Amino acid sequence: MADERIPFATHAETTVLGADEIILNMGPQHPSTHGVLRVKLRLDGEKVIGSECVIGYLHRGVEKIAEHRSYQQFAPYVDRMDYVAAVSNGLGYCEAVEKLLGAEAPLRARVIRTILTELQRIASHLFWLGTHALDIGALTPLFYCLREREEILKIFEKYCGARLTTHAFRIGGLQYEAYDEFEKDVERFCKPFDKRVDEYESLLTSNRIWVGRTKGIGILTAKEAIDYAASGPVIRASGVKWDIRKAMPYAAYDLYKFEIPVGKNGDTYDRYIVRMEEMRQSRLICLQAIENIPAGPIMGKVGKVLKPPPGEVYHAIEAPKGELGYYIVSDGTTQPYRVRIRPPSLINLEAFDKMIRGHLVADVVAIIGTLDIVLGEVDR
Amino acid sequence: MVDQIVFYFFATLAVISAVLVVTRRNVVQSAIFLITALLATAGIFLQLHAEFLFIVQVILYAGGIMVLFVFVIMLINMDISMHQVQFNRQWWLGLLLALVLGAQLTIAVAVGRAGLPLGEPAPALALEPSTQLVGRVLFNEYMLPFEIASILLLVAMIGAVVMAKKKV
Amino acid sequence: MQTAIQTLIHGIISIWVPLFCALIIVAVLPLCTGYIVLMERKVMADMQARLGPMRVGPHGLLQPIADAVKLLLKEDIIPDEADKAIFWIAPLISVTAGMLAMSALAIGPWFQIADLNVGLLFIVGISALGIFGIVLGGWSSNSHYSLLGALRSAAQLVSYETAAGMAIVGALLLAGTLSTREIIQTQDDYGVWFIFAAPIGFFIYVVASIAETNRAPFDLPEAESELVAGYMTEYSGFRWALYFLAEYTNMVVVASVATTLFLGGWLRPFAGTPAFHFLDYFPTLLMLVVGGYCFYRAPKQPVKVQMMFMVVLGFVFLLVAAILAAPVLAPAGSLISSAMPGLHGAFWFLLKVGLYIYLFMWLRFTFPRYRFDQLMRLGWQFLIPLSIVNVMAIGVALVLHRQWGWSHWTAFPLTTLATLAVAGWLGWAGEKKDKEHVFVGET
Amino acid sequence: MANDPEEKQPSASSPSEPSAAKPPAAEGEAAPKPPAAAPAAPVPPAAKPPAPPVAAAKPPAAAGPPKPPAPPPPPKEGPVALDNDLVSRYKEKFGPAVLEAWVDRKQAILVVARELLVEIATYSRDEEKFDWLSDLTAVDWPKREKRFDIVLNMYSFEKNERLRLKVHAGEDDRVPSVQGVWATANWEEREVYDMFGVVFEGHPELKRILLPDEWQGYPLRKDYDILKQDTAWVRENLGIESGQ
Repeated sequence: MADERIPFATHAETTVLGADEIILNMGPQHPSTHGVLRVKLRLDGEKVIGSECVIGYLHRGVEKIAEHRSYQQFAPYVDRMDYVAAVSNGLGYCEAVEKLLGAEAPLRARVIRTILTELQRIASHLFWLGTHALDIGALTPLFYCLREREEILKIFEKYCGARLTTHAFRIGGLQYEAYDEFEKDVERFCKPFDKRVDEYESLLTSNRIWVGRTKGIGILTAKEAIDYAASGPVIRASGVKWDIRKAMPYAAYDLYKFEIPVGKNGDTYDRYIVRMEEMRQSRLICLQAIENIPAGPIMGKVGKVLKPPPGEVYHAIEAPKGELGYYIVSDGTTQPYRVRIRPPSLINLEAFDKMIRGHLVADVVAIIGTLDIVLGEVDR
Repeated sequence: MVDQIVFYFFATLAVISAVLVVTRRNVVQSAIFLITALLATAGIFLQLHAEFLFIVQVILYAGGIMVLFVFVIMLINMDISMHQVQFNRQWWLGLLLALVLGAQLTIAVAVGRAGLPLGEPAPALALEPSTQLVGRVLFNEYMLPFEIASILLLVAMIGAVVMAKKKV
Repeated sequence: MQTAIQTLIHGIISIWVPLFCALIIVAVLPLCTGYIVLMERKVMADMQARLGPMRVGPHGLLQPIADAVKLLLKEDIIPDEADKAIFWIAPLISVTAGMLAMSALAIGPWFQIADLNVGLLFIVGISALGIFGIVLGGWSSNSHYSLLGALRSAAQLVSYETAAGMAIVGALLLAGTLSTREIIQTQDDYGVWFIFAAPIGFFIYVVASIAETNRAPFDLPEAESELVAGYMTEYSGFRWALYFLAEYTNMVVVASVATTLFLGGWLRPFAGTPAFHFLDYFPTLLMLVVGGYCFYRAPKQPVKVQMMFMVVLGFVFLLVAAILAAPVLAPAGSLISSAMPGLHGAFWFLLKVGLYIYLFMWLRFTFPRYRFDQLMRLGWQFLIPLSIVNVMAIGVALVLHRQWGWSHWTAFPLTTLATLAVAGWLGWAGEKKDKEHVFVGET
Repeated sequence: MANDPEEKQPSASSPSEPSAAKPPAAEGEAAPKPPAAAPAAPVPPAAKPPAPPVAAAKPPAAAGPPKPPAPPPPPKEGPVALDNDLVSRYKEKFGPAVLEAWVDRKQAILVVARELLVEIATYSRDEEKFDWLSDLTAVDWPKREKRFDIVLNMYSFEKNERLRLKVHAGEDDRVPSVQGVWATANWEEREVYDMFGVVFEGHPELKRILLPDEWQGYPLRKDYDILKQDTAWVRENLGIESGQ
């Protein structure tokens, strides 16, 4: 009878009267950890005093597979990493290999790539907003976001036949020509979209409870953000004005005008505002791009068998989650010698332990949501 | 006739659950039996049409104090307190004392029976609705004791807050 | 002979009618709960640009029956190490507390189980017992999550009960009596509902009642994202349905208390003024419209049997419309017209309760969830002081009106403004303190 | 490894001479190259100075190391010696520790000594303003005597430039951890340890990050076959016999 009836957490250092420090296991199967992330929270009552992230449940060894596939064969694997933003993964990989080859996609291909990547960014942010609001308790935004996201997925399906893991791009350019009413579809989506974003903002931005649950939660100062190499909306919300699309333009981003939203004090609310503004900017890019998609070939002179000269390249793009980098070493054969993928979700997650200290359990959920992590990319 | 049945039902319920409160090993079950005992006495008040007393008993005891009891029980790490030394081996001494006390009570009532102004028990329905009655009496004749009691409670509350404050 | 009939009727009225009403409550309430759940899912779907349950029966009308059957058939798991006895009794306590509280309520002038002269106090007291069901249920299922959920909900219920209690006291000052029937009577005599006399009391009661029934945005105890399902985590099958029934019964109880106390119970809006007597036709009109809609939708149903179902439903509504129309159209003074208050009273009461529950649902789908400490701070530092001030303000207004002869229209609005000012100050102070609290991350 | 060995011989013979003795053409070509980061893309001459081994002159007769290859494929770019002011600042600050410097696909690469990695890292973060460590990873060259390349990709907000530091490490060399310089290196070093088995000196808690803690073997090494698995762990924890 002795102690198998301990009603409190497992192996917690509980003293006689009540518990001093409880270890609460969140995940790997938990409604709000955005995938198979397991967090061991050390709690003092409700307040979090420490945490340890256990990852690797979704590790598929993508980098090992890369060394046994040819450059073209590896492209579909890249979509499976950040399965919420597959198109931008593909863009990153294809451009990295093109840099390795010293080749370049024709202008028409680059413009279409930019449009699809920006649409994917909007879709990824919509999915983030829906799940993030759902974690904090607002049930309605999820369905509005999914309704808009559905429109984008329809465009992807029309373009390349797949909704989620699209494998839309090829090394050197595009496989498929833009279907004929491509511009009309994109315009039909983008035109009313900013009123839709206003709709979400009317639900959340000035909502007292939403502000109460997000302002001042999970603060990451600019210095810490740089030290923890956060990237994407996480670092911009901390006040660092840096976006790879502006700093080192790739694809056709240098042709279009758009601003980079920057937050002030790096809390959950600022990250929310930054991402909402980013959606609006992406819409502007798409509208500018579909005005004139230049004519011309969609596939560069790259040839069937790709044998990049030996050497290495590191190419990074601004994925919705942050800087998605590809470090590819080639040894002159048709198979990459080493492919290293810099996962923005994993590196943003490093700052998680610092951000949740001193908060309550309910905030942990909000902070996981605001980091916008996808476990496929964290575990690779 | 129905009144008799109802009364005896509540009375036996109260007695049984009172005994069970003491004999149960599991502290939560004894708490539940304590609640049933209190509710049974409340039932008897209701049966006597003293509605105000009934609802005060329910709110105060069952709704207020017992919630506190159950709250504290949940916080205590139950199974460790299980091992504390149980001194219920002297239950026979307890029983003896109880019997002695019972005897004294019955004797006192029997002797004093003549002296007590126990008039004919008023029929139940004759009583005026008790809430207004209690209210009027409480705030007219017994104004002062009411104020003293409220100040006492206030002091107790502030004391509790101060004690808890240190820990937070 | 006369007296024999008299005693017979008296016997019937005093014993059998309440018994009959009690039977209705126990039988009809689970069905009502099912249809409230359906209404909630439909309203939620409507707010989220989707359709909600459409498959079971026309427009999902048979969904509650399907849910009930599913819950009955579901396997009823009792976690090992759980305290079987308490695990079994906890949901029962919750449900009985909910249903018992219904007994003192007056649905219409006829339909009331017991007219206690401590009516309202009885309801508040009994529904307070519901806490035991939650607390014991959470504790006895011996899992960490449900224990945390149980602790949280107990703390939440206890603190918001005080706020709700004080808000009720505010309104009782106006009514001067505790019995539900007399409260509505005084509102009828004054000709004004207490919501207009004590609007802040009504606001406090709305917020407190949402928190008391664990509804969003205060649904901390079973906040899916953190504690999985709070105290209900380990319950499944019919036991879980009992908790669900208890939650919705509490919602109905709280809505009826609000209607009785603030929205003039079974009184028709502008009951007194003859100019608005055309409102008597409103119930029949509403029923006709709903019946018409059923007929309109009938041919559109995919399956023949659903079409039949809709047609039958249309007729039911038409029948109800006829019943409600009869007392209005019948010549005054005849037996039928005497049924006027009973039928129409029940209609208006249920309409108000329905609107109040709709307000619950509306808030649930627009607001995110409060964090536990914010919820506690709102309860203790904003609502309870405000409700105490509200009670004092109404006391002052009554003194002004009765002793110093101020008219209604000056005394009450003045005090309401005073309480509003206090509310503003409390809110501002809370906000300021929130600011300092904001940078908790630094610790 | 489709490299044909004989083509490698001629170039392998030149590793011993210092890189300065490169054919003048390369020299001329490299010198006027604009600052490292964004040089115009002159097609550098194919001759690439092979990365000379750090310490002893590697016996040229070794089995034709398939190291970043020297075969001069005619038109394509390949790594080319780099000699701009950035490299010179590093050289004059750390002298011999900066072993090589070359440009590959318009990206500057510095190969540095393993011992001074932390100093060089702090220097590049503070003086050179490379305050953002975008990536830390490793590449396994089993044939080479110092088989692992630890690669640090850095980025500077101010100069909007990227720089790559490379360190050669042998099988059981202990690489100093840069976790003190950039806090982000913590999990990346744990991943390199998890996948390659490189031990980082001074890392607060160096344990596996993706694979289970008791897993034997380091998957991303070249000799770790793709179908190979720690069957002991799999049998014990998952209870399935076959690897797949």
